[in-house]
Amino acid sequence: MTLTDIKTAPPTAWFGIVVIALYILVALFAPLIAPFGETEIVGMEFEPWGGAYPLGTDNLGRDVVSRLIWGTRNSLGIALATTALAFGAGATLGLLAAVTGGWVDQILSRLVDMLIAIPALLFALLLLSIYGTGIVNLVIVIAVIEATRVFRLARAVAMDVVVMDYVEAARLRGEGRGWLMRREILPNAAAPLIAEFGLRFCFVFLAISALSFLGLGIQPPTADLGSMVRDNAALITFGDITPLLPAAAIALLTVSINFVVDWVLHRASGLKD
Amino acid sequence: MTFTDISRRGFLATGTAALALGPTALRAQAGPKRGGAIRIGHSGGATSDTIDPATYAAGPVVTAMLGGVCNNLVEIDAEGRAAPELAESFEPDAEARVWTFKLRDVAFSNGARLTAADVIASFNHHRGEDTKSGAKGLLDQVADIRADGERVVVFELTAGNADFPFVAADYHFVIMPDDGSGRIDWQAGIGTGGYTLEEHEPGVRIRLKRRDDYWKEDRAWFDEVTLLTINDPTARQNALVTGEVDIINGVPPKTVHLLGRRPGLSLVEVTGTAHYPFPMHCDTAPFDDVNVRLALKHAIDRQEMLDKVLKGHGSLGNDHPIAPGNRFHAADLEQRAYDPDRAKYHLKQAGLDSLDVSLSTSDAAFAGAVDAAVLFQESAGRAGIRVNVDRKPADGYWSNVWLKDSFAMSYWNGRPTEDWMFSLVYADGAEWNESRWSNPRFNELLVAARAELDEGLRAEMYHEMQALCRDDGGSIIPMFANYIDGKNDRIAHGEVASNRFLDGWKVVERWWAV
Amino acid sequence: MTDPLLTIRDLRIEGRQGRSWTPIVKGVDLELKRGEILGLIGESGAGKSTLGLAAMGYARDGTRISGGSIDFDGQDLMALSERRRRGLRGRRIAYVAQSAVANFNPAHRLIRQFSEAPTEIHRIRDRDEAEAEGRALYARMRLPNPGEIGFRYPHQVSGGQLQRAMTAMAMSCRPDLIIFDEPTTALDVTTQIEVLAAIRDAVREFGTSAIYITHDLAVVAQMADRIKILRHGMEVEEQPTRAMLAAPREDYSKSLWAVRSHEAAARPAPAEGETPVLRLSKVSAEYVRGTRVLHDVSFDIPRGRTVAVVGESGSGKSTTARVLTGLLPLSTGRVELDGAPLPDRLAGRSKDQLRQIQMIYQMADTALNPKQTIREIIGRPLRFYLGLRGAAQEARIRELLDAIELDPDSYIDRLPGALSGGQKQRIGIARALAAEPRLIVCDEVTSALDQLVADGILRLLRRLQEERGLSYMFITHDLATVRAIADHVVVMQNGEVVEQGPRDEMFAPPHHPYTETLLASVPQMDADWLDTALARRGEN
Amino acid sequence: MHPLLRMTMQRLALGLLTLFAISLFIFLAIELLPGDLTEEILGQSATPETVAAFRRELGLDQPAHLRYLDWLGGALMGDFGTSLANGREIGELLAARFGNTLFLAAYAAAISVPLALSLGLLAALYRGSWFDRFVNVATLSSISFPEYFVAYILLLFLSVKWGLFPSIADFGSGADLGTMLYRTFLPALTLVLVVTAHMMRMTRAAIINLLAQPYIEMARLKGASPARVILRHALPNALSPIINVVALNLAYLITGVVIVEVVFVFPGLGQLMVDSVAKRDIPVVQAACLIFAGIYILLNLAADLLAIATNPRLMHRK
Repeated sequence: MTLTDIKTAPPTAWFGIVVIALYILVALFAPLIAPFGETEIVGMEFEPWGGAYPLGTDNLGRDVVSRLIWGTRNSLGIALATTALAFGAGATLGLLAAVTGGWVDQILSRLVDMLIAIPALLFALLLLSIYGTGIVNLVIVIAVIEATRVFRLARAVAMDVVVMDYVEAARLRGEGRGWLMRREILPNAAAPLIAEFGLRFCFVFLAISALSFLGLGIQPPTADLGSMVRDNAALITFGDITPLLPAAAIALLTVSINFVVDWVLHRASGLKD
Repeated sequence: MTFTDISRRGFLATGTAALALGPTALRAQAGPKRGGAIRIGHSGGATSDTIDPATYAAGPVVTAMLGGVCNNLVEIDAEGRAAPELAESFEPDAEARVWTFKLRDVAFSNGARLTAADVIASFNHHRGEDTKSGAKGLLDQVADIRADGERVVVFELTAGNADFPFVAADYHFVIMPDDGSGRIDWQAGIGTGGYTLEEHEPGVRIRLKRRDDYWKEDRAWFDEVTLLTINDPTARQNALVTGEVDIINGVPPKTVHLLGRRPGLSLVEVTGTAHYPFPMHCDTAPFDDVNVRLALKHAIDRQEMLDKVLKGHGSLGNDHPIAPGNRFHAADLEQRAYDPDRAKYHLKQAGLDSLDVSLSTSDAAFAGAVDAAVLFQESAGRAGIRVNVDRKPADGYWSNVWLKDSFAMSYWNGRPTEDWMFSLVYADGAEWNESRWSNPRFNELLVAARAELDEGLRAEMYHEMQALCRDDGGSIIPMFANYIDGKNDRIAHGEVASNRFLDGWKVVERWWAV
Repeated sequence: MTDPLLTIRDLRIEGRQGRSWTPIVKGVDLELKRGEILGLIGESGAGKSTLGLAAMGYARDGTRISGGSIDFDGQDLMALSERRRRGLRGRRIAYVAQSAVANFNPAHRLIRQFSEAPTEIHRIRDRDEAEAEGRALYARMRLPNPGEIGFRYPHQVSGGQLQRAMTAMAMSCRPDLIIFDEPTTALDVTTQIEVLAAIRDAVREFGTSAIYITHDLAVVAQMADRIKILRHGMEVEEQPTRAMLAAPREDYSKSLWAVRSHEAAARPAPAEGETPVLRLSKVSAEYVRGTRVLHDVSFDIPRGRTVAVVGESGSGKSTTARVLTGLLPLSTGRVELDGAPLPDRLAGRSKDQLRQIQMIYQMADTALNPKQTIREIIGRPLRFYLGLRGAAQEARIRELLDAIELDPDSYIDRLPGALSGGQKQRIGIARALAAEPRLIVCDEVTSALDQLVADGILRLLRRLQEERGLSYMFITHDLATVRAIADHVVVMQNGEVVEQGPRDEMFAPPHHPYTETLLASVPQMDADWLDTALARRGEN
Repeated sequence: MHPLLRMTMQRLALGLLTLFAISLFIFLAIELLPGDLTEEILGQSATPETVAAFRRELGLDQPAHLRYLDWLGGALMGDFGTSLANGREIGELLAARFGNTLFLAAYAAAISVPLALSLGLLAALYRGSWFDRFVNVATLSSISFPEYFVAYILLLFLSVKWGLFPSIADFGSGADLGTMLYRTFLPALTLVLVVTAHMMRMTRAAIINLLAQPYIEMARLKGASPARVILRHALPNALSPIINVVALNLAYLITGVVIVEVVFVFPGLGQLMVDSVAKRDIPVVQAACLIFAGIYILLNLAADLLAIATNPRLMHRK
């Protein structure tokens, strides 16, 4: 993707890119931007909007703006790490299966079939119950689950590339598996994989927040957008919209990513309508 | 608002108190009447629930079985006293070691008459090698149970216990019929209570139907009661707000102020015995130094914690487990307050400049435990004590963290008597002595007070024990939580018992529809 | 009936590139009388298909008709509403596309697709009527089993038959005008002749006007009354067919004529007893156990010579290439490289053995990794086989680009996407040359290219062969290509070699019957060739 | 039909193998869980003696491999055993829950599948129009919100504020269909919002992907209207990916709705499984997992068979 590509992007994609960039900036510079610390108690609980606390304080008297900023940083970081891990593993194995074929492909594919047949959320629940609910475990467990989906896509995309003559040419040259995967197939499978990365990221984001909802996700006092919604969801019944804010933050990011993904996929499909 | 000066009786707080002058309250005073099919949204139900008394835990099963389908020998009344239920009367001997219970002549829902054999089978269900009962420990003090004719049961204890009737009121000890072989057939769900069990879908719903021939004439008013398991606090609250259910237990503290303000709804709030200890292992450094324990006890801001974690719906704790509602609560014991300087002073006494401790916590301990830990971290920080909040998995918290980590958070629903509470958690060698505290004077007093039948003397003894706990004990007990239930105006009730939620889990029997 | 059926004046069509529009057709005039067939000739990119579609008032997505007028039977197509134009399409103007396989909807039976236009879209016939007509047209198009074939799905019918079924479909509403867009290009020569005959008969029978678009002069010569040559979206010249064949006026037209007759000079046969670069002895192979695709194939590829392997699709040409490159293990027989046996599996071959045999592919598009620059593509074998890096590698890349007649400075950093088809094919050649091989396997390397471009590639290959002493195994189905490059010809059918020998002997009688059919099916630059060829077939 | 039948048999056999692998996997996973059923049920009140007694009663003192083989033997005979926690027949325990889950899934599917397909087709037909954009942005947003959040918002407006629908979905036993539909409307609607977007987008994409196909152009050149092009020419060829995504979403409706069950207090299979994991009730987890996995495998198989049945290339060999 070059700069000129971005220039010709439709407004929705532009919107998405700008929003994502903003989130990344907020995440990177959270310590500088956030007025208060992540768990710092600065005032009374549930202070109203305005004044020193533009969005008020939460149930413990922590500044909501600061919590949102830290929450963005944590959620983004964790989701990103998870997605990256899922991709590292899933894409590598997917490409390997496509390039190698034979029993390697069979074993990997059957294993993935099995794992996919277990509902993701319940699977996560099971694994998190086994290994405990730390952030590291959360990242690994979701990464494993998502990796199975990435594997399928990577394998399918790579299968389309593997039949290309230039891959055969490289094989005939005597190139090793690593070269085939890295240099011949990966660059040509990149567009759908990048798009998938965006989608997977959204799934991971939502999955973590769903697990937080069930009490197995990110544990307090770590600020996290998903658990912030859950913590204060009961307020919604009484017309307090503060819990909407982290949910809106989640939705805004996922919508933006989806816009960009749409555009990437559209470009990759070569459809011009 | 503080609750330190409330009477030991059940305390009806804001919600109902505020509405006491309203029309609903007036109607409520018109007296109970029969009828109505009501629904209760209840927390704590699970698909694994059974109606086996051995595995009872707080949840809809207990509310249904204890308060609806079955009776105990003894019940705890709204005044916090042990009142005869299936027992017509009970008498101790002079040492409070042998207790004789005379039974009423009442019928089970299958028509059989209650006999001593049923009582013995019901208690034996929790005794012996093979029982899996959570109440097994409670009956370790029972050396023998025997019948003295059809309607008399004699409990022979290993040592005197003036509070034994309270033990008999424990929710595990519901009386079910003997199947002829000395065991109870709990699957049948038969009891002497005001309702019959019509349907039990574990973790989903329990349906009870009124028995016309119930032996208590002024109890069990509803025609039909459905207990729905609603574990999500928000869903439970919504169910009450939308009229799906008439009563819920465990209103989430976060929104209790909002819920109470809604027209047509009211809160039923009592200061109970539930408390949140932070036990420190007294045999483990640095907590083996009483000055370190005192430093930590002074480094916690109880009022802030009560305000923020319980939204004020509770009362301050004084580092001992005896609730304001207990009979021998030491109300005149000086309330410990947040004092960073005192904390620093005690640190110095312990020869320390600063202190780093790790506090294990999880919301499995109690709702808001992690928040409480964070608050403690903040307040202790100002006293020069760094508290590292160590979050543990909720799953397996009670088996892997509690009793094992040297500084962890815990939860006790409390017990109706001082002796019970102290014996269970603070006595030397008690299985659940979570702070591994061993104070010879305390243990001496515990045994003496147990068998003492003179109320005045007992009060003195328990007073001293509370002071010992407070100044030497290993647990920080920052607060007692209120039991907060919610109900709509269709439902009325009399005086509410302060042990546990829902009128001591007797809502089904005691409340009525207007 | 003297007024023209179709009159196009100064037609301009543009295609979108990013946000701007670039011209594709730049002011073309065209006139077609009733019953007349106009041949439209040009290389790819000349704008012939775009023009053909415009005659239906249709512009593809991403293109637009920006000027000029299209008058069909007195109606200005540009002025009509889209709805009215739809009413003409399929009913009065029909279209026959290049690939029938791709243009038949795989989800519906043939007869259903035949009758869709007359019954469901234009509602001019009822279903029974339409289907009866379909059977009649199938018979006229000489389809086997005309009563039954309509109930098949497209994938159940062969390519040549589908092409005829599509022509029948175009005629389902008895249109006044049919646009034939390269209808036989994708077919084998032996099939092509039948399709051509069927199309011509049907068009004549109904007196339908037609525009026949193709890049093959010999084909258009059989079909058209007049021929118009297009280049870069503009008309080069237009003449009646015979006049055009006899005397093309413009240089461009003449160059098209010239490549048809290109023939390589004969070279002496290799010395007796010389070890061939490659020898296949009684090679058999199978994809699925038990079903042989190659039977006892034996031939030699001498040093510095070109062996053409010809045959129709399915004859085993490409399979032979897969066996000798090691992609498909042989089941019996042996392959020798320079007299030494070659391990039959790719994994068993040494780097040097791999280097000796290189391959050039038919589809240059898929043969070059679109994400690698020319430098990377050519540089890799240099580094892989010869260990060249840095400046030495760079110098060799530039040398190779010079050798394939591309300017190193302007091409070395490009991606394949920025090259034309011929240029891509040249890069493929450079990549093969970089390995300094003994033998290059060329798999239909010119069949996807326009004739002039293909001719350039053939000449380049020939020059490189002479400069570097290379051997080629040249897989093709096009006998003109064979004539232009081969020293030795191997004819294959159904996985067997049916005949082989020096090129000139192979083109002179007597022939093996199969070779005879192949030769007879190649269209000639003679307006009467189709008639004579059909007549001769009838005799056999 | 014969190759189809053979494929079905092969896939079923493979499915059974997968189920076996899953059962082993789950069993081992739960074996690794800290604590077991007895400790979980007894909770804070567990003592070594009571735990040991409880284990003896349930046979948990047997070695793990024996318990697995025992379970497997029973499962092969169609007997999934009894719940460790409450001693009830698992078959009976699951049947009611599974029935509820299926009902909710069918309810949501009956609304979302036709809705998604028609929206997808319309969006493809009017691609690039304001309608297309609007539907696109709307569906994108609806999949961008966390599921529980959608649920709470619906609950707030449709139940708490306007009182149109009940906030908890439990319909008791013996309710009539109308009551069931009414009481489960909110969870069904939540699910509809969640799955419709996915199916709709896939339908649209599958159709648009085909629009570059030559036979689509051929249809246009025959004079077919845009609607005919989409419905008659693109749709039949896009069925395979559409069926696939519908199957995936149906599987999700059955297996992935724990959160909706929690929010609306719906007694479905997901809640049962979550409870059982927490309580280490291995036989129930096993059985629930196998049902979920079996559903997934069967739906996938059904999707593949349907895709074959609608694809003449695979249905009618040469």
